[in-house]
Amino acid sequence: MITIVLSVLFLAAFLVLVLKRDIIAISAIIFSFIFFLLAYFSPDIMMFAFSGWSPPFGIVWVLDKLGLFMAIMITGIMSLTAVYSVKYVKERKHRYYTLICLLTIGLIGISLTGDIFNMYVFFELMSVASYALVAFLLNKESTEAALKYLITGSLSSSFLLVGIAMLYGLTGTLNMADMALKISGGPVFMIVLGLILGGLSLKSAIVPFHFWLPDVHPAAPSPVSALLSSVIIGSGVYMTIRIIFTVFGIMSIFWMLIILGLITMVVGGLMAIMQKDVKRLLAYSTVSQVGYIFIAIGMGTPAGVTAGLFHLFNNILLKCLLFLSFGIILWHTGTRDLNKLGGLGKRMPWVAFCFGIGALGTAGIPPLNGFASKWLIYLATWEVSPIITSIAIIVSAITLAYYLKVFSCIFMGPSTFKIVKKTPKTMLIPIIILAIICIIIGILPQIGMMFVEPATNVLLEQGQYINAVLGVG
Amino acid sequence: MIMIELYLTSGLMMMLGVYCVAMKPNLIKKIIGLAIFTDAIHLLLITIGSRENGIPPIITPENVNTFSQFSVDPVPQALVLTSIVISLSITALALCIAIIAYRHFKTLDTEKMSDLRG
Amino acid sequence: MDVIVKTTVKGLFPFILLFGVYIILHGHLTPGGSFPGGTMVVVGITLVALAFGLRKAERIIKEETAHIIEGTMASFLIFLVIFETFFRSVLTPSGTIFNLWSAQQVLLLNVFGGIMVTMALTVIVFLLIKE
Amino acid sequence: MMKRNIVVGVCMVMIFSFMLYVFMFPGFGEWDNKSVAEHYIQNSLKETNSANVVGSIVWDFRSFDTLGEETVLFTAAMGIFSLVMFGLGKGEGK
Repeated sequence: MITIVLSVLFLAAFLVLVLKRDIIAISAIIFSFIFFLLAYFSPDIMMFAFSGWSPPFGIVWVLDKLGLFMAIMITGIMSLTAVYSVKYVKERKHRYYTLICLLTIGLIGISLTGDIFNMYVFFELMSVASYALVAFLLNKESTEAALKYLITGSLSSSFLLVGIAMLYGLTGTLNMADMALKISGGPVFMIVLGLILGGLSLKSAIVPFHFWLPDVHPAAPSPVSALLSSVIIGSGVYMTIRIIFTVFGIMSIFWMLIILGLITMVVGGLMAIMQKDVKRLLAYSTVSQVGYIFIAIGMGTPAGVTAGLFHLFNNILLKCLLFLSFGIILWHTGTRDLNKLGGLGKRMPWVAFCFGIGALGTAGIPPLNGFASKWLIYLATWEVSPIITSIAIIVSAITLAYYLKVFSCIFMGPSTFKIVKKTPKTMLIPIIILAIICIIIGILPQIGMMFVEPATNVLLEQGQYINAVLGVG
Repeated sequence: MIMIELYLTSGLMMMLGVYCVAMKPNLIKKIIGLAIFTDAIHLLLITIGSRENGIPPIITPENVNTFSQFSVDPVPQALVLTSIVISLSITALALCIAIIAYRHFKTLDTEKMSDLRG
Repeated sequence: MDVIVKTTVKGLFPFILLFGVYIILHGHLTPGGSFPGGTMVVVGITLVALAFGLRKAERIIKEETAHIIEGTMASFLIFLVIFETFFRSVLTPSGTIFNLWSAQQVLLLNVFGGIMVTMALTVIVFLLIKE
Repeated sequence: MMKRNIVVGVCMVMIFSFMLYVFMFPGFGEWDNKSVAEHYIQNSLKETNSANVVGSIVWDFRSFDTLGEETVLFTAAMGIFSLVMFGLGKGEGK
């Protein structure tokens, strides 16, 4: 079954250029979204061994609840952004859509493989596609930002490759489940884990390596920066979680992760207040949200992991909503500077509504989904140590502060711009869909939990994953 | 054990590559530093798969039966093949963006680039 | 470019091409498969492009056709790799082990991969020359 | 400027001393824990009928890796194609 989806996706990427049609890419992504949604509700863990070789020798894709959960998020966000960017990208549209389709293949590959080197290849595919997409506008700012992103990104993925080479040296296999059996958790594996996490922390924007995000976001076209901060960072976080829990099977409270998460949260929050450029502000808020996720995951307790995954789920939705709605404002006014914008609320009620939902959601206001996950995080961290919870609450207050500032600057106040063009339909529909989803999950968090619960016990029961993969082999 | 020197050289090359990327302001030198770093990893991968007086993993009519005792481990060689292609594509893309950046900034010095960005 | 370079390239180009194709075709017997062979062919083409200028090189492979061939070859490769379990039953390994037609699976994929690598690298090299 | 190279130098030396510890680890590259490689050597000739074991791994046992790698090469070609054609100012090459 998955072969059909895969071949459709790969073919779409190659044929969009040959046949000069954009619809192929969009329909392929939407088709794979529907497939992953259906595949999610099949009971057992589906396994697919490529070209028939059993797991330790060939590559195997494991469609467990966590991987499919990420795949649904990825294809959903990609299809919405693809629809959004129909009007946004005016010139060279076919090349843009091929790159978007290749980016989807990379992201799906990361979330579903059961083989570490295959994950590295798709991680590299995702990075190369995003380097080209960031430099797409070819103006002064975006080339410089793309270069900075490229050099740091490829340096970090080389560190990831060093980690994988060492894992092969120590365990002799490349299959994640097979490797999990052979890893004994000795000091050597801590070093290898440190290296791999060092490589991955850049792509998931943890503090010492978060500097590329605020430079890249203003330079990239809005749909790309929406993807960048929601899905690419999300897949970086997913890879870290997958490697820590499934491969290394570390269940104990991971103090290093908690400390990193705390610093990321605080630094992201503080830096965001001082920003003048709206996109840099949103980028720093992504950094602080990632800090939240890592605090919860670092807990190691089932409650902590559920809270972290739920916050990852919400963060992807909210960040994409924020960036896409700000993209429309940018499309109209053309400036990103806070003090130049003003008084757009009356002219663009829908955009104001969606941006408001996104802003209040990330800040964690009760009716919206951000609050549900943050509340779980507070509960999870409360058991371990109340200091962390208090810091988390302070930072979410700071997030509320700078989001209110942004909201009031853009939408209230004297209107400086007269809006000439009418916002095209294809740009409005994705935001409204996202806003509705955020509200629904906010009011009924059980829906979100229904997705997140099975994903966490996939993570926690490492044994179930191993005998599912190797049991067949 | 012959492999200790190879591990040391690959470690040194990695240090050289990271130093070059981190410290050199010129853009082309940074890209060269990246290439050095990825080649160091390829050397590391091959030494992981190496073996005392091992022979290349090609089965020829003569060494069909003695092949399995002496052959070098083929799996890292397959990984190196893939990662060479990946590092080629990254370097090609980096050079292309560097050309376009040079056309905008008239300089390849990253410090000047970031203040010129304005 | 001056005359010496032109004559040497004129003399060398067929041999480089031949050697590259040899490496691709014998990927499953001798070391080196699609990627090294592909790069050798592209080195030949870049030599022609540098020595005789881009228009002459375009006569061999125009950049747009390189794109089209790469697209179709890639889609063919996808089918071969993803549906390989099906192909394996069709192509029963009949030939003796060490002659050219021995490994159907690896040989076919090698040749298509080699063509795809050559086309991708020609696109990259031509674009960088045009840059 | 001086402070920066000290910091970079120290953290580099630290990282690579850890690496050397991993390389020197007794069972690092040894042949006994390489069951997968052993399997490839033993019966790659029988199963894939190709003499070049590395070629048979790249194209037959782990062929999906190579497909991913070809896609990476294709993305690089696409990225350059999308950046350059506009760079030449030839307008929208359809």
